[in-house]
Amino acid sequence: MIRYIGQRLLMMIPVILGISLIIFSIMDLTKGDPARLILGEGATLEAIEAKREELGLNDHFIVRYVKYIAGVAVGDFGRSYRTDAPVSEEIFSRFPTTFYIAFLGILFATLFAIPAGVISAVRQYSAIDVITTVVAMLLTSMPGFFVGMLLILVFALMLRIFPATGISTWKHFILPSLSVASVTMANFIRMTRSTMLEVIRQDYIRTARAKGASVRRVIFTHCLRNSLLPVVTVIGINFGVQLGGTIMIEAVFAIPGLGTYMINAIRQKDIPAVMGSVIFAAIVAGIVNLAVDIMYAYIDPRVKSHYERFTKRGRRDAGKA
Amino acid sequence: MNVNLLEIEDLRVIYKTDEDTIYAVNGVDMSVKNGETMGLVGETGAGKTTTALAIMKLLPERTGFIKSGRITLDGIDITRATEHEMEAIRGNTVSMIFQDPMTSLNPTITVGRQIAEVLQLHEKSKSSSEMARSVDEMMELVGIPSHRKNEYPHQFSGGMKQRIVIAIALACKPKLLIADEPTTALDVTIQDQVLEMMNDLKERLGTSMILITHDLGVVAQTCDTVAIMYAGEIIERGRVEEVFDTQIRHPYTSGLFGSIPNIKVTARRLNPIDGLMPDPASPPDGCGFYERCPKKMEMCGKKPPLFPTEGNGHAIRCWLHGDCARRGDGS
Amino acid sequence: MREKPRKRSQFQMTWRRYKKSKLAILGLAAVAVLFFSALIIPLFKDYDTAVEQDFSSRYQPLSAEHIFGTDQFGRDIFIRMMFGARISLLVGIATVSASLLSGSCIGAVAGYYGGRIDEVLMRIMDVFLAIPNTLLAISIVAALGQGITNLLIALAISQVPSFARVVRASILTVKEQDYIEAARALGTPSARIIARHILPNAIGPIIVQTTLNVARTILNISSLSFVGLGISPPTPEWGSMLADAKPQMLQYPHLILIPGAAIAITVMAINLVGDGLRDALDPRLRN
Amino acid sequence: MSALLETKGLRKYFDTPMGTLHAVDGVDLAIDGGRTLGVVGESGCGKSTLGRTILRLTEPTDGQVLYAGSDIARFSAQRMNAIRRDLQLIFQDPLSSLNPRMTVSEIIAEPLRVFKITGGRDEMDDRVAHLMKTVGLADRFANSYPHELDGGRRQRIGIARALASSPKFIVCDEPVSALDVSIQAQILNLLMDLQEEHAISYMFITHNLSVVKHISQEIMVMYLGQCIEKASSEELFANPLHPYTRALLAAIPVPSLEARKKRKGTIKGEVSNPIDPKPGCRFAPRCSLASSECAGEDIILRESGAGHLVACVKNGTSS
Repeated sequence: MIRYIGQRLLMMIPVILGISLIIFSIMDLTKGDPARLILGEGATLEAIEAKREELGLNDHFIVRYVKYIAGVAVGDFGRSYRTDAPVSEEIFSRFPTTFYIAFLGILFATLFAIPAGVISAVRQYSAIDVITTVVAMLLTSMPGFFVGMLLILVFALMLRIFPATGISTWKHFILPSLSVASVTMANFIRMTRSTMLEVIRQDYIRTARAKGASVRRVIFTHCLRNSLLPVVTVIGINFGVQLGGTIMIEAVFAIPGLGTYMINAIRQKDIPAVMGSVIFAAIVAGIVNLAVDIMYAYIDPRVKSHYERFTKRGRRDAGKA
Repeated sequence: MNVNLLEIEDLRVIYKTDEDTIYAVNGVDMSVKNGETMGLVGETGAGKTTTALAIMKLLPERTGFIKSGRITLDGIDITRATEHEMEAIRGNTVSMIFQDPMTSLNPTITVGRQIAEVLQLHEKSKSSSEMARSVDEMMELVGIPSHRKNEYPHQFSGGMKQRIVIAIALACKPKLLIADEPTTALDVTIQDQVLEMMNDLKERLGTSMILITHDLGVVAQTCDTVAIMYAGEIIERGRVEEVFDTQIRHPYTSGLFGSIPNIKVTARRLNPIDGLMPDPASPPDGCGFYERCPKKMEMCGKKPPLFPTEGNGHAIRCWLHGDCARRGDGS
Repeated sequence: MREKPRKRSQFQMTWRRYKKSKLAILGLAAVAVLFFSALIIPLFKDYDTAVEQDFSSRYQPLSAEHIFGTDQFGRDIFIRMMFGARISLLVGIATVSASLLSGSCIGAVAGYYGGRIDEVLMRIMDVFLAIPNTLLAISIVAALGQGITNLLIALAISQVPSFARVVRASILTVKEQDYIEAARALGTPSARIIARHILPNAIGPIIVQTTLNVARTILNISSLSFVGLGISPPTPEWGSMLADAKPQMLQYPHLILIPGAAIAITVMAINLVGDGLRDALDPRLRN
Repeated sequence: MSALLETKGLRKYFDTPMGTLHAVDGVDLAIDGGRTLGVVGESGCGKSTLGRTILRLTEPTDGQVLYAGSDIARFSAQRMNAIRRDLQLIFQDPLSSLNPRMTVSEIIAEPLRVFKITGGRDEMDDRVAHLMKTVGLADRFANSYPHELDGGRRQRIGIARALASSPKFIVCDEPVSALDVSIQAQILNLLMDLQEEHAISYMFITHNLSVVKHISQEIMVMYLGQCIEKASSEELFANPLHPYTRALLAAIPVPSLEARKKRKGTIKGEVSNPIDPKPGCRFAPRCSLASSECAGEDIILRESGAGHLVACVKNGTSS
């Protein structure tokens, strides 16, 4: 298992390299001179030229990229053009905010979606099933920021239960998390419902019924575990994505999280900040996905033995080389 | 007189779908005595599995319904039993084995726990160590070393999986075992091993069995009595000796025998039955086999032939034979 | 005597199955109405009325003259909604067509030839997929600058990988089928196998994915416009209308409810069509 | 007399994560014109791979496939496609082998189009109608789709398609095992009639020994990628020599009561897989006669009586 984790982590390196190359090239194409942005409109040409030299902006694209990657390899993500603070510090200071919102959002979504999906599958075509399906359909059709605005309108402006913006108390996290939940929930509900329906049709469920197990027992001991496997993956992937910054929702609630950081950096051509946050988001998403896969192995023994074979093949190949 | 463990009278089962109604079982009468093995033979869509699911009361909810008839198992009328009562009966008085061993076991639970589950459900008084001992015993009984109980289904071959399914079915020593094509998905040599083991266990535990199959060879090798199903009806039944060693058969049964390539007999051409089974959504008025029957008479298309509902002798549901022919003449 | 039934085309069969679902028909009707009205609106109202500001008639409530009232600049919301629909549908469909085209080429090559080509192409797609979709689109817009064309390019590029994946997966599924082997056993040339056997069977999931992606793109357009990186004011776009209306939403909730509902209804209608197609395109379902 | 189709030392290996799978491992066979060779074995013995390798639907790892004297295993793809007109295939699962988006007549017409056999539209229609009649498909199904028909009719479509190019050799891969008994017999009779009329050679792959006896003149028994016994049909059933063949025969449930009481000792264990097999007899682990002679070196097929080949060192030591 440890060998498998190691291999998976190693496999992330080329992906990260690829991502950084793509984003680096895109940022390079972006109009505007970072040196001028840093020094402001009034700066002299000499001063700008000196700054460019200092930032290494006059080097060839490849030289700059390689320098950057060399820095990342030793944990140096550079300094923000805007604030001159180390990018890694800025990211780490903003990450907890984003993490709380993403975690609470996914948690709310899961807590609601799994029971709803299970009930609507078990009671297929019932009123509950129809209502759940309609709610799921409605939620997938609404942009997250619009849900956020509706929540602000109702709970912050009209009812005044929760604050509309900021992050000072726990109350501030409720509405943003609910917005994250609404974006992801529909997907979870649909997934739970469809895998559950599929599992209910399986032969081993009939075998369990033939043993004399009650419907309730069959659902809890046989169906649930098997049907939640794909749902776990979907939840994991969504969590990974949300951890990278919930841009729109942070914008609605004016939350200084990773998403806001990223979008401001892009707007101001703050290349180190953009690069740092994108790479960070990719690493976080990769680690979450890996964690989900490992969890999967503990839920499904077939997957576990697949991983064991996977590493065995790795060893065989290593032996040949 | 021998007591009948299972008695089915005039069982009718329908499936209701959005478009139409499927008449799957149309008046089945049969009985199984204690310790006896009955072969239930027929082709796809004949209603064998539906009959079995009706006995288990496991017809698909919302679509499958027992329309009429009685199923008496060990003195209890199953058709009137509540779901709660059925839970106590299933796995305990009657168990069922399904066709495909590859999908009959839960992939995420160890085989030992899957065997233990049925014991937990029905033998609640047993202590956990007794339970564990019973699981070991069952595994050894079906020929799997008990140290493999902590393994998962995917670690076993098809034949081994079917052995585990059999262990689950027999764990509570049921009075009746329904085996739905238990060996169809297996290779011949494995089929042979599994059938022999089932026969052996059945005798040791004194279980009665309904063996559903399409293979007359399997019936000849394992069953005491046989019932042949066609289009939701039993068209012939009797002891295997009566059905196999005779020339007096239902035309469909003759057709079935003619269709099997027999390794003991050298014949160049087979004598199959032409045509197909009638559409179960609109069953014919007369005999279900009328369209395909080489010996059909005018009356066969109008009136369904009768069938003795009592007695266990060789019976044929055809206007050409026995009771039926006589009563047909009389009316 | 020849009384064999006439051949029913694939389209007829699909339509027969499609129309069984009431929701799918409802979705199709809604999409049709939206399309039609977005198409004909310029015949009745000048585009200028959607953008010209008139401070004498700000924040007017719903009335016969202004069905949905007017906004903070005195513009008729209904007219802006309709022109907004034009933009969303146009950009949505153009984006998806562009990414479908390039994505299918990549996916088809990878799926049909397999081996090393497949490996390389899919690794590249994986890298793109590892970047969050909106983030990729935002950075491309930032690089290219704002504007409808650039937005279109950005959204199209960010969708290429998902199309490549779907196309590749459905080709691989079909390629494994026995009837492809049967065609090969007949000595059918590759081009014919692709055209006659693989494409007609692989197209179902691709059509469904295309439909659902149009819906997703419309969401993305409004999201990007909302944070000011998509289509910028005064061009009537649903997302930027929401952003404009945000400060006054307590006093004038209809300013956010109407564009929000427009997005939700459009996206939902397209999703319903997609779901309907998913069920109707499966040839193994009878009738 | 030279055979219509012959293989010499045919091998097909697959790389798997566990090692190299010897799916077909050195098979020699010969089929004369208008005759049937039955290939029998249990799942995983490589019989289907053998059929596919002969037709070059998977490329052979090693060995020759001689058709009418020339080695088609060395043919270019283009030449191979041209010769496919003579070499056809019937599948086990009739539904999955028929393109669900094509009608019955389109499916049957496909080979006619590919090989450009017929000229105009009318000629094609006539030919399709004739083929449908030959395999016993009513005219009214011409515009139906495969999923609308039952299993027997679907298999008839598959047969008509294989027949369309007037082939000389057809690989029948378990063509009746997915069908009900009465339908099975209809299809077997059809295949035999077609052979008589058109002098086609069959390679009939099946796990069902009773079916194979019925249709083939010669039978080859496979175990884990190798041919372990080959003889004429009568000879094999009358005088099986390999312990595995005997076990197979003994395991068939016979639909008569005479065989009932005398249960023969069945073979123990289950088929493993031929991944990186060790030299020696592959059946030895399950064989009651196995001894040290059976391991160490490969057992070759040896003639034991006229035309009866068997790969067993114990051959003749017990009966």
